[in-house]
Amino acid sequence: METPDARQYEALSVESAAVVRRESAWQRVKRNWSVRIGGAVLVVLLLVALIAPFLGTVDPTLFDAASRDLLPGQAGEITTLEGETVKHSFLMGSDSFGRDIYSRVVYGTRVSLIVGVATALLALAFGIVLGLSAGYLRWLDGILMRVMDGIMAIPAILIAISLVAMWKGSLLTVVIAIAIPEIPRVTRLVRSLVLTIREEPYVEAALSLGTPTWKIMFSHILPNTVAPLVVQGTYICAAGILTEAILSFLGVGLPPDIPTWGNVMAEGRAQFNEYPHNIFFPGIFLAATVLAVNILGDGLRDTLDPKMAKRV
Amino acid sequence: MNIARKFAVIAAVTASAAAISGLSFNSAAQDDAKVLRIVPHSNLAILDPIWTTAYMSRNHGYMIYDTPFGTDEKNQIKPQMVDTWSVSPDNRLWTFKLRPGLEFHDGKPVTGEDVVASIARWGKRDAMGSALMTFVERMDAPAPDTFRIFLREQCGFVLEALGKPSSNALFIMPKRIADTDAFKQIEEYIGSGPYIFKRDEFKPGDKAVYLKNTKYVPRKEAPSGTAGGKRVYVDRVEWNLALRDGQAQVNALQKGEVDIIEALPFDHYETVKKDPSLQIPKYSTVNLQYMARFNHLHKPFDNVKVRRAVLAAFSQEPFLRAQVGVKELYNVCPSMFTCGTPYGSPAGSDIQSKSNMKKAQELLKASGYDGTPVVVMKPTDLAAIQKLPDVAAQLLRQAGFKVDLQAMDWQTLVGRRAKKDPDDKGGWDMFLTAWQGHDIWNPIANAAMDTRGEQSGWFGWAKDDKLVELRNQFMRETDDAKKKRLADAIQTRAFEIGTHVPLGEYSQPMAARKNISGFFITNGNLYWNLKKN
Amino acid sequence: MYAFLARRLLATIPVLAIVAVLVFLMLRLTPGDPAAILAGDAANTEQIAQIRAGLGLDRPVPVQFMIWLGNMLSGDLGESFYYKMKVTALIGQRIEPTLSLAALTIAIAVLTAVPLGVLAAWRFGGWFDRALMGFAVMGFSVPVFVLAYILIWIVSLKLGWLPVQGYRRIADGFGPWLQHLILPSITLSVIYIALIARVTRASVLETLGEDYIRTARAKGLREARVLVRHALANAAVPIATIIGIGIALLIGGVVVTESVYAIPGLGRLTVDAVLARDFPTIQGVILLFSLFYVLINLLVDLSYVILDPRIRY
Amino acid sequence: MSAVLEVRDLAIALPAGSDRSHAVSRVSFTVTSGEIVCLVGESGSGKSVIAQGIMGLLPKGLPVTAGTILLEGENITHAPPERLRALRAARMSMVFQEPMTALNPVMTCGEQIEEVLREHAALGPAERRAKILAILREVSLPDPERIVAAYPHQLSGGQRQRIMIAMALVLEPALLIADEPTTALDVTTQAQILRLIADLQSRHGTGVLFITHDFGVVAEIAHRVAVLRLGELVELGTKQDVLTRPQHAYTRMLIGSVPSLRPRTRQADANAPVVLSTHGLGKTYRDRSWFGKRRDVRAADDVTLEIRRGQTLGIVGESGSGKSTVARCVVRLIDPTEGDIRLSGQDIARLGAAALRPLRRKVQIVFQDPYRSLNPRRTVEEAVIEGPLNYGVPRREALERARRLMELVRMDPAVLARYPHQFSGGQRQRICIARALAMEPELLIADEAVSALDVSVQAQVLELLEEIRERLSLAMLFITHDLRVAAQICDQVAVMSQGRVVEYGPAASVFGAPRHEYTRALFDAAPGRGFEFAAA
Repeated sequence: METPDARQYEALSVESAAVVRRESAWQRVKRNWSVRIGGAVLVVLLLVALIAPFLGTVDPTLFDAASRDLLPGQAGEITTLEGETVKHSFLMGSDSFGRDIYSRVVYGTRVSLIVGVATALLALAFGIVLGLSAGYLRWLDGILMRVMDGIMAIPAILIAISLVAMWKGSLLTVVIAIAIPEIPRVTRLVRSLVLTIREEPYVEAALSLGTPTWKIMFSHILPNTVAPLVVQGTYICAAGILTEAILSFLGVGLPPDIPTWGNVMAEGRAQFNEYPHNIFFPGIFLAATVLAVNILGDGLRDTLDPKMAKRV
Repeated sequence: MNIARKFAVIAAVTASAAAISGLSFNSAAQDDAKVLRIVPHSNLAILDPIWTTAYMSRNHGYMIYDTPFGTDEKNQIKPQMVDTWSVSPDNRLWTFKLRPGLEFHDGKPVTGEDVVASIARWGKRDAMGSALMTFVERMDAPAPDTFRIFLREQCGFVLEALGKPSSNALFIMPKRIADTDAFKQIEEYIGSGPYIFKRDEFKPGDKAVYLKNTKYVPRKEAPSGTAGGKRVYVDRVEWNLALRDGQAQVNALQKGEVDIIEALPFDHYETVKKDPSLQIPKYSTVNLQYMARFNHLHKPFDNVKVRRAVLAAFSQEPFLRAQVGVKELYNVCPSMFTCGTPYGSPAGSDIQSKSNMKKAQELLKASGYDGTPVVVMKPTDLAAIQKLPDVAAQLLRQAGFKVDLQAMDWQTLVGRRAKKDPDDKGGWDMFLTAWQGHDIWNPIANAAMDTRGEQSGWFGWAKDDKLVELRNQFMRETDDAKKKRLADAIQTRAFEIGTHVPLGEYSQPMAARKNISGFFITNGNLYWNLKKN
Repeated sequence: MYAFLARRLLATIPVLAIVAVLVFLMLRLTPGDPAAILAGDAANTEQIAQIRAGLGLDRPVPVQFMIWLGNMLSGDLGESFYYKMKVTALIGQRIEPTLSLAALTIAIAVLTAVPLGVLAAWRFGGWFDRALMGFAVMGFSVPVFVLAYILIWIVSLKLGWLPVQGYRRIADGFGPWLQHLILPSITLSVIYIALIARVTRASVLETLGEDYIRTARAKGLREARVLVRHALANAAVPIATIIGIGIALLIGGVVVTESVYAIPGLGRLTVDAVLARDFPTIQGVILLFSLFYVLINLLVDLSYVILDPRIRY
Repeated sequence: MSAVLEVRDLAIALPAGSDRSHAVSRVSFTVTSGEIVCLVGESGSGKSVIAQGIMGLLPKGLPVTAGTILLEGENITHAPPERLRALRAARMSMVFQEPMTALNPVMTCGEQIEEVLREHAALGPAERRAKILAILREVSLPDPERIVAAYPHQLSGGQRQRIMIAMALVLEPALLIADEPTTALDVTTQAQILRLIADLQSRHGTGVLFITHDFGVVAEIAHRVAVLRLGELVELGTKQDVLTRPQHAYTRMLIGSVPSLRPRTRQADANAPVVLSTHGLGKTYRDRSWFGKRRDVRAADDVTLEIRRGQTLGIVGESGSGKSTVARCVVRLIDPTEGDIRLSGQDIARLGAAALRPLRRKVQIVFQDPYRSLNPRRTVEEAVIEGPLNYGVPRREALERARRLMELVRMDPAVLARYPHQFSGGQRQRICIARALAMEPELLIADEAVSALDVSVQAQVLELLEEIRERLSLAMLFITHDLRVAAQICDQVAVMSQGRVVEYGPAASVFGAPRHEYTRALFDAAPGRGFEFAAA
């Protein structure tokens, strides 16, 4: 009886492994429609933010009482800082100061994007450090997580309101105030990831290979937390943009002369019935941005970290 | 289940269904015609109108307290609780007799002793009151219906002080309450005024309720300002303290959920005017004044030349147009005192009224201004003055200043303006505010003209001995013509040294449902004489 | 079980203590002077100093903390600087509107979101699923105040169905209460419908892939029963968790909603207190919210025992 | 004997983009009543897809594209969902592999059986209850009253599978499909369940389609055997024919890969130096909580073993016997609570992390799950050279070593640049072995290292391990639950049960003449023990 060549079948089982073979994460991300749409909208917004001065805008803080409450598309005039009065077409109308809402909305893109991204980065940076520490240094875990529980127990918006109200409202304070309540959430996520990943056989293998703890943390554990963290980051970013708007709306956000969507809406709300465009245009931009970030996040989640769906 | 109960259940279900669908909208409101629902201009927090100058507390005071004198719509002092009075020939002894029938809400009669105690407490808190107290030797109550004031020397503003219409008005409280330390808040709210405070229904930040004081005996005269008869035609007044969003206020008024909006946001003036179910009653002849105040302690506004450059830059029109917007609601007024009141005059105002941006730029160049940024504080939560700082910042920038516009809520601003520290330690250089006409209409009341440096009663701490001297003369003067001349001199000096910048006058519109009648000139927010049909 | 309960209740103490310290420090180490605010417009510096002393604010921060802590342990949250009222009394006045709003919101959200989420999972990838998920992302993205204005404008002003603002106590009748609350609750519930529907969908989707669903189908059960008794019942724990988180997050939404609809609840109280630097009130409200959060978490944990027999404490 | 199930030319498509167009194609077979047909195949052969196709439970992406399925003569290939639903449980039932996950964890067992009755039979509550108790008794569950109220997690794996079987058979269907029903069970439980299925089947005359990958099980239970390979039926015949006279090369290869239960005889050098010895090794897990009762779990107790150079010690036992705990203690992934572990004479049981580091090199481990043993974010190269780099080997040298090792484990060194997800399970296991060998260890621990692999791949990996042990004179600690595997690779065998070593000795004597009762039970339970497979 001839001896079947086992090796020939090993080749076969390699092929059948191809059924479950996964494309690289990046390929999957690139093919995902949510990522494509969300990403495209964000790229457009980023461009708008970058080239804001060249989009037919004027200085968003300039106002002219003669051009109060113009409807979208109306022409009016605006006085520059040098004292010159120039003709200007108010694409999205003007507010009750006589400021150009179009310019404010376009420039507001900058602030919103900065707030969103900075908040996410700040929360992630602190969350990663704290989460890694809690996950790896068991003696620190108890006390650190209790403090995190404490922060989580305080409603996020109240922390933000209190901090912004008490410090001087500036970009930095707003970002910090929005980021602080997010830190415990990131910390918990990182910690739980660390606790899961450190039980993975490949981490145990690294341990038996004599890999030092810090190296295990940075080359085995941290890279495997990236996907969920990127996803989490997008959600924080979206939440940050919204929270900034809410803070501005409540009057404890960035100084009102800084054009942010929240500020434009907060000022416009007093005349919502008569001049809904004051809220409408920044509202559209805000919703579109948050939507894009959320969609991007969902796409990333579906491709990078499908198990995360339940965590939201 | 018996038939009756079944019926009750069906009725209840139907009723609640109807209620939800919005058909029986006001079914819950009890006796709507007898309840006046008012949205005040701000939140009522402090119930002691002597302890604070807050206008909300003053308005609350007028609801439940009475005053010895009132100021009528022509700014004349008229007796209110006082029936008759006399002055000794040397002008040093004033004797007052109370009118009969005055009674506190706890049923006790109002006596001279109550008045004396109330004056004493008020004299420790109120600016004008404490000015009066520097003249007072002693007070007493020789009879239950009489009180007397003995002066060290003659004083020109005894009645003006006792009948002062605005904060802190002299509200008369029972002696036991008036004996409270002037720096502690009172804890019982018993007055002799036209309304009784319903304390158990008071919910700070939600609502305050006042019931008609059926035992109140109004004066015979027609109501005028804080003087005249305080007749009440409703059973109950409710202040809605929760409704603070301007749009929501107007929505509620249009839907009839409230009857009066005390301070209608300018943005909604046209809407309300156009709405046939609403009215904008005239209630004031005296306008409010906007004002920019310097901090005289620190750079750059410790330099008079810099301050005068600002005076030149701040023409009033841009402020008024941006903040008020509605032409019929504002007017340029070159006086530091309220235009249309006795001391209103353009004396010395050329630096501001006849100036322009070019002049301002030149003045600033000549002043030696070194580019120190000007910290302008901007409140974000007071619609009535919110836009002024932005205008100020833009004008200052155009004049050549560096400006640091810092936004904060009004409460923070109030806290911060009390700080004498320099900018880098949390201080400030300029804030903008609004005054009711009566609070600034003469040199004594006008706190911005107190130039005793760090002893001044008001933030900004202007220092000028010459002005202090002029003001002292004014206090002692009793002759009206001389007083007028002194007032002109004081204003001229104030413009010279740039104590502050008056930014024009406006009238704060009030909005009401058409079915409310009986509005009169109050120069404030007084809620008697109103009928609801 | 009781041991667990006792342990969890004990574990809330350090959390609340940390909240207390954090809040206290946050308030005392930031600028803003309650005394100056209280003193009013015309007060001078000396008067402000006097008020400050009267409030005990001139003492060192640790001393202030110990006093406050001592009072708090005896159930006294202190007296509001601003309103001159016991903070407990103040909270007592404001708690009903907030609880009503929160309860109605959660009720609307859960009753809408869970069925929607189950249906979306069942029709995974279909038009209903896409529509619901689209709505869910939108729900996350529209600021609650914008939604509020739009709803007021349409429902109250144009259609005239509901009042535009205000709150009626439930003691004044169920009808008016509901009438005033329904619009704010719908406004606020949108984001929670989005949140809960997403999680329900994801959890049910996951359970639908489980072996026991295959078993249930192999048993020839009706689809409805498979969905409810097998898929949803097993997805209940994450749904309960997210409802718990939702209730905790609700507080933030309540602040804004109460502002727009002029509802005199705890959210408004907090904003007002923050603006007035009314330290005792802020501390009291935040502690209350934290306690609430901790208790909700505890309730959620306890609900696991009912929802999943495998969980025993 | 009528055909209960007839499958003709069945083809089920795979979604576009898969590596082949059909999950199964041209599959035909029948199951007659009273007959057990075994469907055998390796992973990916399509055997479960056929089962789902018959039940009408195929996911949307896998449609039946050709052929017919007849259940008791009725064509159900494209029957409407309502009809299929009515047939399920009533005429055809299915039992699944994983009894833990196949039962709804939040419903009591009674409810889950009752559901079937409610759905398909018009019975009153009392009748339903009587029927439930009867079927529970029939599947030999003790104390049915208690079981009815119990949740699945409160039962053992075997009991759960009995519940599944009870649920499937309560309505006496004509066809029972059993999809790997014993794979997740311990060998002794497996034997009981197999016996139960055979019993019930013969008692009720049910036709059974039994799906498995395990030829031992086939030998134990089948009447007829169908062999699947990549979706195609390569061989169909009686048990005797297929197992002893396989016709197709693939079948021959598969059967040849089944390790024999007879231990391989190899002369072990009794004087080879001892690489590792444990003495009185114990590990107690302590469940501490503030108020709860303190519970101690003794995972390993008084384990005394030794491994000599060039020899393989096998630890055999069922799940929970403590065999992995011993392995992990030896690698010091966990800290033993008592006893000592001597590595080349030095006790490492209590060494601190720093002192342990130089010694870690000497002991390397290969884990069970090839999919989780490699960091998905690092290339094969990084994985293999990580250890040497940690011990100061220059990168170039480490790379060189990695290339040599790839050849040693019979893989192309070019794959070093790739990521783990590009490899099959068997290949990954080879990479893991290379990674361990890169450390030039003295002791290699294989913790169920071949359990997750298909039998053909398993044979190759075993062969590889054997070769490496020989070539490098490695000492090897081989943890397995599979007696056949142990018989093939071990010189010494330790049988563990409940944390203790119950029998320990040379493989030949343990397998030849087991002394301990437990060992004997274990051997008795080994499926197909009495069956002589065609030799490879």
